[in-house]
Amino acid sequence: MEFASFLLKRALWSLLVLFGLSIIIFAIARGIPGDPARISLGPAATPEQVQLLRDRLGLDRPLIEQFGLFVGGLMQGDLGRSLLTERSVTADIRDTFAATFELVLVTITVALVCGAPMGVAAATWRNRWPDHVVQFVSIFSAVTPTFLKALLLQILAGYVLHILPTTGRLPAGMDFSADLTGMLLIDSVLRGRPDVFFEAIRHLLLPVIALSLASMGQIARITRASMIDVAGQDYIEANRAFGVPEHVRVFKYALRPSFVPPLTILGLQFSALIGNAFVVELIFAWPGMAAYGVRAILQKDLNAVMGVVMVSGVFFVIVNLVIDILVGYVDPRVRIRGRR
Amino acid sequence: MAHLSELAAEPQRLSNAYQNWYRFSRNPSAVIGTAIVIICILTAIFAPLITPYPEHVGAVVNFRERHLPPSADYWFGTDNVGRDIFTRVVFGMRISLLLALVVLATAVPVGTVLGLLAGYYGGWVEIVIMRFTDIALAIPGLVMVMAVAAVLSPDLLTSMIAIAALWWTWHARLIYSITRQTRVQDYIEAAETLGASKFHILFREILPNCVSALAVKTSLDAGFVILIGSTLSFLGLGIQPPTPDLGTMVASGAAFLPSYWWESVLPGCAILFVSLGFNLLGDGLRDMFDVEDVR
Amino acid sequence: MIARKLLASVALSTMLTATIPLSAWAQNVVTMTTGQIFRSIDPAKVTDYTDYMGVVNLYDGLTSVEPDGSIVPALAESWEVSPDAREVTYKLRDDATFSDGSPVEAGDVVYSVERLLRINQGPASMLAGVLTPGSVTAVDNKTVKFTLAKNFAPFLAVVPAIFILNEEAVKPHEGDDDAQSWLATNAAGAGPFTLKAYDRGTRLTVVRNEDYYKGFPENPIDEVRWIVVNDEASVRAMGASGELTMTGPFQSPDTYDALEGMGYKIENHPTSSTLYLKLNNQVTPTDDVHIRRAIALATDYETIREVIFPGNRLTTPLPDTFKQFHADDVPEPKYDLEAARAEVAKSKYAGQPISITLGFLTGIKYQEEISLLMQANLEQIGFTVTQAVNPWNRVTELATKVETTPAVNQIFFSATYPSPDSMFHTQYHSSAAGTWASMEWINDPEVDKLIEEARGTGELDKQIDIYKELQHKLVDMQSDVFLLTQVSKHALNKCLEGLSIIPMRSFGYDFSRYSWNCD
Amino acid sequence: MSSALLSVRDLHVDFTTYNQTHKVLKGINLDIPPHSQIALVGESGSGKTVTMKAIMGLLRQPLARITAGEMYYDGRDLLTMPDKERVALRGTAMSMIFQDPMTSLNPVFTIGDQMRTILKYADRRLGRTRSARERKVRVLEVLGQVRMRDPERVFQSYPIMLSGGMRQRVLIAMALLSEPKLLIADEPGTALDVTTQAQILKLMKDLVEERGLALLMITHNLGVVRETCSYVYVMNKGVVVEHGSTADLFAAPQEDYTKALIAAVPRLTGETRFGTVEAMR
Repeated sequence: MEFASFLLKRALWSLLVLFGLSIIIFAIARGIPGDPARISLGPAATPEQVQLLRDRLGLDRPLIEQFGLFVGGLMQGDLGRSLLTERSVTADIRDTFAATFELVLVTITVALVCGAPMGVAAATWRNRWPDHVVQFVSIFSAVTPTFLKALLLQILAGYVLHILPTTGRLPAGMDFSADLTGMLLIDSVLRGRPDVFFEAIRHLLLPVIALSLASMGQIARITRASMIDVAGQDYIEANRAFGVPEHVRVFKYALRPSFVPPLTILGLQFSALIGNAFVVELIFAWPGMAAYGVRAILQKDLNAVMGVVMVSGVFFVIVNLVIDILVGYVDPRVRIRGRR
Repeated sequence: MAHLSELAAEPQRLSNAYQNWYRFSRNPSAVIGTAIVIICILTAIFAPLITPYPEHVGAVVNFRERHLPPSADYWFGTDNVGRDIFTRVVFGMRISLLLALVVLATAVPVGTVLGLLAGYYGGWVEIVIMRFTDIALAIPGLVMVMAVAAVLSPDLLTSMIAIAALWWTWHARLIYSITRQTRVQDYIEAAETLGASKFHILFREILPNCVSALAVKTSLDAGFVILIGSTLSFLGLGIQPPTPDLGTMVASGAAFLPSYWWESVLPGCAILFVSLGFNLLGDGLRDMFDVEDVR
Repeated sequence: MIARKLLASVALSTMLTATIPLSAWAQNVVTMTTGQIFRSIDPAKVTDYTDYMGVVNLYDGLTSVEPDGSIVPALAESWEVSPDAREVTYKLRDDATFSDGSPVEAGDVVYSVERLLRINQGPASMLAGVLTPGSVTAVDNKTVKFTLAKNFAPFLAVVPAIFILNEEAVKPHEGDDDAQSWLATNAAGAGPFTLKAYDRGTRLTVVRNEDYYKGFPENPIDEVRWIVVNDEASVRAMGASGELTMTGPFQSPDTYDALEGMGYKIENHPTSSTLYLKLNNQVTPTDDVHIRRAIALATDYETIREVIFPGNRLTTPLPDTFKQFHADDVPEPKYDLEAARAEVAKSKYAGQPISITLGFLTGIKYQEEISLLMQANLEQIGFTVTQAVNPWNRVTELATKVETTPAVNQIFFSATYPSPDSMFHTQYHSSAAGTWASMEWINDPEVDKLIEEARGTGELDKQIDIYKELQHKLVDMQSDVFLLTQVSKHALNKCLEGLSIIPMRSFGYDFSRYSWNCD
Repeated sequence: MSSALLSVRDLHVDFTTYNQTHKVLKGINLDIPPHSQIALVGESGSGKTVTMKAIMGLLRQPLARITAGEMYYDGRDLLTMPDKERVALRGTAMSMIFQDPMTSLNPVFTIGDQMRTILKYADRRLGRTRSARERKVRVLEVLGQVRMRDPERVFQSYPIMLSGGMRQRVLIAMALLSEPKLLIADEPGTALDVTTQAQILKLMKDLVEERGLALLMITHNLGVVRETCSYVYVMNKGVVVEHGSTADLFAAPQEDYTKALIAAVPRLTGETRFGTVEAMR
């Protein structure tokens, strides 16, 4: 019951955030110098075409009405046409999102699956070599620009050592279309194509490493700090005094509260993750939404830029909602207080 | 929690300044971080004096000496038009530091004041400010900055504005939570009862409590801002050529990887170096002040 | 724990060392990189170099173009021009078929042209004012007649850009947008290849249409895969792994060197693509001819051609690949800073600080290098220089107004059809002003008159005279700095033969001309 | 060898930090007879908590080291017995009530989960077998004994859902789960307001008396001692400076230190926190 109302509260909050996001995007879209209709139609457009779009977007109407139209369009999934591809932005994003989703999802998983144990190891062997290694790795992965990591990995693994493919999701000649979920790892399993699965993983390896290192380091650091913090808490000491064995103390009573801060951090990190996905996708020619977004940004494809920002925002909000639910599940304090 | 700390026989109580200095000097990350930051700042300030070819900052072309590897003449080698990369890296560092300085000089005061107000007054002030920061924090920042930089004309100033416009929210949130904890302390109540002005309470009583957390956060942030700035310029949303910019240098040097690796790797290492400095400093300060995990 | 780690590392190393399974199922596969995305594969919407690369393989036109610029039969086996040059009648080949096997008929031609005019994008711009709805009629099943609305000498040269759609195949998908959505991801043409996979941002793959009516050379190419790769390092990495068969012509010199080292052959072909510094003739300080001449004299042509961007010399607006039209008597431009200073002294801006903006494209290495070189030289003759780097869209936007067009713009221009008219009308006629190709803003009635005269006459000798006069005039005005004509460089697998440059769009990448000659 | 349930003889404990050794306990002697209520009084840093931890076997090795002394529980030598037996005593024969109800309960598990786990391992050590259901019955029973109005609800609650007083009762219930003979209470209730603290002390006193347990109360508050305990040990700087029956000690304190403690009684109750804050500024 209390969990349900917590979920409801979080969901409503997410909606509010999305509303705020749409205001900001609208402000940017309308605040730019120049005529949005002209910009989104491109230089080849005739004055009549421009006027037609001005009418459709209601650019001559009061701002508040324009905002209504804008949000109405968003709700119907209408993000306008892309100047670059001359298709609807919604269709473009639909085609590219799965690739980004797969990349980001694998990255988060890798960051968590590697980062958390690294943190636990560092906390367990505090001030010994595993700790030093983890600290070193996490500091350096946090301060190295993602594009540098991506470039170096690409050069090293792809060019110098020739061991991994450096671009795309699959080899050029591979005959496979991910038409079920759009995610190669899943579709290849569903279609019984181990060769595709294998290639998909090989192609994912470099981008995922480049993208996950920073989050992994952060998660390891936070897990370490939080393990150490929890281990010193009175309730762990109390368990000891009541004769609860060490393995139960560590793996049941200490581990669970220790996971709250890293999860929370993951939610915040996700923002940077999406941003860095833009760079990584570009470098590895990953056919995702972020690469589409960068091209749109560089070419000033206004509608596409706004669409990509909006979709990243929605993606971000949903991931954070999921994380909220996880945190709420792990930590009753959160769901009872209702906020992190 | 009193148990263990109670046991350690307290060392001679030292004067605060000395104690801080002692803890600082015993903290390797703080010391290394400070050293790096100072080196960077000094090189940035004295860039024209210490660089061998200060004129290479502008439009100098020397196609006979393009793509030279690092040597005694050109410590970091030369780029695709024959300019000294070391000189350009040092000047690029200047731009990066300037970016961090401007962004933080805008975002920190704004965030601090709003955080103080929200934390102290509560009520609708808190609702308006904190809900706004919540929304702002719930938006993928880098993506937003890219979008803003893109629709406006891409240059350094736009990037700065775009980053600062989002950055203050982090500080507001931090100051807000500290203010909330401090507000209920007895001495604040005492000051209120004695009729101290709001200004006095906010800036003389509460603000000093935030200083250590603020120092940690600002230092860590300087590193992040530099990273974000370099990412923007890597994507071509930064400063216009020929002015040197580290991110742009990495991007343009990347075309010559791996044969002329120095053209992208060394500027990349410079970014790493600066942001490492600020991060270590921030970490060190965090350990020193023993503030809770400030992100 | 340790056991698991060991297992993981074994798994990882097998994954790392496994080689990419080579495509055993297709015999001759060409993998070509391109730096730009395929915006469209709809023949009514294609505009740029990359777009045309796709459609020339998927579709055929009535006629085609040879490397020397001559127009040759394709779907049409012959054509006749009426004495007043207002009517052109094409006779279709009896054996011409679409890739689905159905015959190509006059109705398909009418449908394709009408659709092109309705959508009014891409190739339609070349036909503006020349063809109107109803201009094309089917005389019989295999004969079509084009009636021109006005005299347009280059018409025959434009026709290869009109690709013929299979009306029957398109109709069911017409919807309310002339099948634009359907043709955005499908092809229905008579070309030598059919569409296999298309992802606009990343790749386009086509496979051979074995029943192609024109047939193929021996050892034909069975499959072509274009991969969109944005950076040089990736191109080289693909070369190193052997994935790459052929690069595009826009890689950096270092990449070609590197690929040559890996065993690729490098082919150099002169082209009619030209690189200009377009000088805005209406803003300060380039409104003064002396300043324009000073800039031309401050240009280090040799360094640009030899170090920065491989090219041949360009002396007039027209590349000398248009042999008979080229004014050979115009002297080669010189790099002479002293003379440049003298020109500045003669200008109305003499003695004042002169600031100037150099525009070039975001992310194009050679343009950045040229711009830096120009800045260095211009600063020596006393200019204050600002660089304006802009993405392509922004450039096209800036070009729409004379006051937003930078004083100096680096523009790369290729003939869109094999006629000097393509070079002159698009760039210098006042009615074409406001586009990226005409950033000079010349607006000179005499120039306009000459261009129109050449268009209106059917006599070759007269055309030659007019075009030579035009070249002298423009060189005299120093409308632009004429930097170079591109020597296009490609790195190719040693087995791949058939690359030739055709003075129309990217017609040279029609892979039915290529063959794989290794054993 | 006395008849005491617990006796401590000449206990020395050293702490080593940063290569410096501090003598924290310098020869403590302490006797806790069965069914008696004993107080161990002293300021922060006097060593009373270390004494308690030494008794419970909770000192962190190698940071803290027992350098000399003996400890007997029910006639068995605590310092020489095998670790396993020593651990077996914890929570069963001797049990502890923690000081701070806000931090001594794991925030992310229910009260029932935590108490059942404690009971499960206590049972295992004592060789008892009980089904999960039986353990729940026992937990509910103990929660009832600490006068929880709705034990079932408390069982399913997370700590955050309970008031400070209720949480303190849960801590007491935890200590009583396996019916120990010796109960050690570490400053019980100091984190609570005065009224609740009084209730808790009353509850504890009643429980101890009902069951005839021995109680060792660790506190700095002599006011608490007067109401709860019959015998007092006063500690200062790692040694017991004075001990005697509560009545005697209050009537005629011998040491200046004890006198000062007694003089401070009224002020020490409930107002300590203000002092702490003042000191911190």
